Amino acid sequence: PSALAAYCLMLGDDALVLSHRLSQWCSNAPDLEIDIALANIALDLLGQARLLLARAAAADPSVRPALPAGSPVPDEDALAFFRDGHQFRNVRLVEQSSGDFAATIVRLMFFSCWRLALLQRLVDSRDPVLAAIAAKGVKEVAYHRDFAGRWFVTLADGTEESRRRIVGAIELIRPQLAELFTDHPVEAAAVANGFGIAPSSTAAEVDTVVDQLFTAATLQRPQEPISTPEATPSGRDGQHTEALGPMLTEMQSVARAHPTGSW
Amino acid sequence: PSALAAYCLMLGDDALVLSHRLSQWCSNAPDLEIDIALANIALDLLGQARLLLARAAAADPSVRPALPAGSPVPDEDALAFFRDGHQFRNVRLVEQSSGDFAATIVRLMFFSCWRLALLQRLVDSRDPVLAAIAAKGVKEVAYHRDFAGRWFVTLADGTEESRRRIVGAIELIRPQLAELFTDHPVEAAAVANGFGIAPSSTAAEVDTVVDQLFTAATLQRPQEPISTPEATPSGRDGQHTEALGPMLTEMQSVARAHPTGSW
Amino acid sequence: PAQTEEFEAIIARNDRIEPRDWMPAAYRKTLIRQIAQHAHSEIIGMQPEGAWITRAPSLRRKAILLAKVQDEAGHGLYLYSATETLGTSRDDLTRMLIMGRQKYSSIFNYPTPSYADVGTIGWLVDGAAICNQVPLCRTSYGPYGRAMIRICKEESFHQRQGYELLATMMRGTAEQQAMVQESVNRFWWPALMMFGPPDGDSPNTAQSMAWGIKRDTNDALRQKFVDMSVPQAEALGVTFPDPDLRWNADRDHYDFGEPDWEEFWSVVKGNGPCNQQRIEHRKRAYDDGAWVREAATAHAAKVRERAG
Amino acid sequence: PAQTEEFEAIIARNDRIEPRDWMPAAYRKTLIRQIAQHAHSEIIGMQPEGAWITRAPSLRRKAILLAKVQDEAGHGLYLYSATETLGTSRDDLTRMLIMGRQKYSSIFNYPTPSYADVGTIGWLVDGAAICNQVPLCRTSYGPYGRAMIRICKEESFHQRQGYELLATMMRGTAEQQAMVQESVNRFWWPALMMFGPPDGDSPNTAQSMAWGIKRDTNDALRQKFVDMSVPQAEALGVTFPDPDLRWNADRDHYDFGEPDWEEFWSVVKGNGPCNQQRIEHRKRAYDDGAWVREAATAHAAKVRERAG
Repeated sequence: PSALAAYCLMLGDDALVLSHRLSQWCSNAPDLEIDIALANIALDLLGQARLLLARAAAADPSVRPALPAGSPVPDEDALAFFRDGHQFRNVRLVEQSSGDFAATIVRLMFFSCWRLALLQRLVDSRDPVLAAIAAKGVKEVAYHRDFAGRWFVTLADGTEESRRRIVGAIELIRPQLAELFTDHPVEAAAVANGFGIAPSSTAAEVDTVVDQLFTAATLQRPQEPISTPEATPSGRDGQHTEALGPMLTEMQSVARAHPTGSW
Repeated sequence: PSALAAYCLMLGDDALVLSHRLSQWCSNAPDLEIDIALANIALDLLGQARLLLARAAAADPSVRPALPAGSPVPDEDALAFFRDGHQFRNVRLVEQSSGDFAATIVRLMFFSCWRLALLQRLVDSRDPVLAAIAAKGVKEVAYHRDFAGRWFVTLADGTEESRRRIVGAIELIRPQLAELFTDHPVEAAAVANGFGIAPSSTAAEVDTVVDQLFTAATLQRPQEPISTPEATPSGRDGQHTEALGPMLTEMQSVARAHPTGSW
Repeated sequence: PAQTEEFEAIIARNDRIEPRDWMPAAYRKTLIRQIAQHAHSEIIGMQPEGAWITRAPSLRRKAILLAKVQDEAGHGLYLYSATETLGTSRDDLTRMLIMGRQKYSSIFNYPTPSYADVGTIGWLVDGAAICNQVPLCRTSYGPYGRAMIRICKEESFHQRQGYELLATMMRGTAEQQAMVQESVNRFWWPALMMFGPPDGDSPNTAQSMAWGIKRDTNDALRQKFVDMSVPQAEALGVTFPDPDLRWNADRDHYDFGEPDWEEFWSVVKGNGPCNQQRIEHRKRAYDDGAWVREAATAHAAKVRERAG
Repeated sequence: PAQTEEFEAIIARNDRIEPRDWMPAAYRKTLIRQIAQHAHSEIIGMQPEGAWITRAPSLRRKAILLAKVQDEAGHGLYLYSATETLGTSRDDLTRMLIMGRQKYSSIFNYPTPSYADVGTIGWLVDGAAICNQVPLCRTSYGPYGRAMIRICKEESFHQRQGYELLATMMRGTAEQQAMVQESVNRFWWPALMMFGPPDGDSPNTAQSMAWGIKRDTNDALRQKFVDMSVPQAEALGVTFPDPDLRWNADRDHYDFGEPDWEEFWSVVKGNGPCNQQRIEHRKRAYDDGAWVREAATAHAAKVRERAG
């Protein structure tokens, strides 16, 4: 596929998969306000995913999976519901089950700090569609980061149990962070062509923001893996953890049972 | 379908679905001995399901779902993996998520008491295949009942928490029991033709056995729903709870992704 | 006394009772029961549709569904707030719900085994709810009436979205059309039961109407719903599973069969297909979230303390 | 002293040390570490394959897989029993595992994203395990050696089943064939790493061999595994992702490339793709089951008490 399409799939899949994980909180959150907030964030990310997947298909129609003749399935749905796991390009961080609320917050905090830094740079993309998607996304993700940051501090400061859970969640997520800041050849091509961002270029800024949040939470930041290079192939290459397959099976089940259906 | 095929699907689906639920304990049980025992029970029920589904397809090939030409899928797998939820004929009791170990034990206890009573009568079926399947199953299910009964008493007697959980599990399962003892037209036809059993005819015996177990566990038996008639259509009619769909989506995902695959 | 006269005067001139006004204890109790039941219904009602969020067959439908279920959480929030003006707390009411001591609409004890159910719930269940709720916008208790105005607006949006999903599916494959009909078959009678038992078996109606808490009888609302729904079904191309359903030119209304009231009472008493499951789900979410709520409370206290 | 001489004499004549025999503290400690690590590997090893039980694509494969994972639980059980003869308890060792203070085979930190992985684990991972374990049937500690005899018998059964699954898939659709090759590509190098670091980087080997706990060096076993696997791959119709793999007639062995030892140490240190997930899973099962184990203990105590 073209570098632009491949790059849009990466950013789109990140949003789609995390949106799915967050949407699983719906009717399960600790209180109604959190339930509503997490649904909001899931909706924002879903909106970003839809725009990015549509942009990918427009940039290179060959990324659209084959469907039966006469299928009315739009591009965004063909990409979301008819690709297999190894065709997804999201970072592995987003595909894990949400875990408890502490794990959800810690992941959302790291993800939002990182994505905000990316989108802030992406508003200057040479691709006007990407630039517009980024401009819209910046406002949304800034809210996500604030929400996650506020709860990060609240849980770290709250009770012994909530602090223990936050510390455990940080420990669990640690090895999944390096991937966020490792430049993939597609991202390198996107930089070369002026429409994309090297994630490594956001590392210093993200580091600073995360440091501030850890300080506000009076938490010791664990030995930093953000700059550690990834040895093995990553989610960007279609290599995923065991969590993605079952998630996609569920997500795609109705769409795949009716490949010529209208919804 | 013929009454014999329909009847075999009922008994086969009960075993298949409960086997699936029990198999989800694998690597998750409270200790290794329980892990091994639950896998054993799941394997026994899976074996019963395979024989019963094969018998259904042999009795009436029209129950076999259509598959692409040249598909090497055997009858038992066509029935297990290529029927939709509304074509499954299991009682709704077996399709719920297992819940905690107490809920698993309480369900297995009721199910085994009931199925043992059915199979003991079914050894005299006019259908020699059903009679043979029943004869093999009686020994297996007698062990399942003993296992469940032993843990039922252990948990009721153990700690305050285990007793509380057992009581909660009994309360949760109560409304799902009536279906077990309600005769379905297919079962009535099976009785009329001499190859099947009316589940209502097992109620008294099951009642007695369950009473003994409650006495051994020094538990008050809740007001008995066993004889309550079911008003609404049942799992035997293909009307299922929300639990079956996601379970089948998962179970059937690989088989359906490769309808002409060989395994 | 003067208070009672004042109260009855407000009711008589169809004006609103406000939280600071005096009100009879029975009025307050009835209101709390009714609003709490309504709030619980919104919250429990998130489950049957919410189960499909992760399986919605298009991204557009996923967004619509997620936003809708989120709206239900919002409705629950307004309504719990309305009960708080009557001197209760959300936490107390939630505990009453999960201990089975307060009810919610029985419709949510029916399962949603197919995606068409998302549409049917929007069309018929939200439709029936709107018939029940529009009159409540004029209810005598101010905070309740105002919450209902906002809720009804969103509900009719949901109803149109549900109808539109079904209409789209009816233009789709034969399988999709069959899914819609099957779903409508399952939900039609339970939807009719949403208006409550026949007027003769509804002892509280008279008092509630006198207090302006309720504005129409169960049977009148049920008739209105049937009259509204039949032409919509014809436009969709689906039928209702009622052989007695036909136009009666003399009455200028549709005649229709009697719902199975035995089933109704059985579901109300807790023996519906999903009663246990719904309460368990809520209880689990409440219990699992306890540590978060405690942490938030502890953090707020520490912040206040540090602020001196 | 006499004890040491006696011990060394038993070792020298390749006889078994039994639980009642005197043994050096370091021998005991090394054995506990090695057997516990092996037991943990069996238990953790239930996860990557166990995840596919609910998705096995045929009922026959479901039965085979469930029975296999159950066997792994059984192996864990024998091995924990063997460590108990050395004065430990299963519960202590499990706690060491979930606190990350004892290791298990790194191979189980790789994910199993496709059903072909079930076959590949049987063929290559169980195959490598057998190469490692067959010599252990002659290990100097009796209970360990006897457990290994039983385990090796079952493992070779599993290996044949895994190979047979892959062979069946290779006779299937083009998609299935691609799944097999993709899976083999992912598992080949990690399987080679199962024999441990090169002999030069394996400081404990010499002492373990002297004590008869270990019988062959890492590199010797690795060579044996490669020599065994290449013809099997040819028969299957798959290739291994190693450009340096070729027959060397002079050595009468296959030459092969160097595994990525940096990745090996990184995974050992906890940074593999699934380390956290595997330990979390085990910890959750252990924690969630605590009330059951407590109930069983309490019940047994009450029974004893009632018996007087």
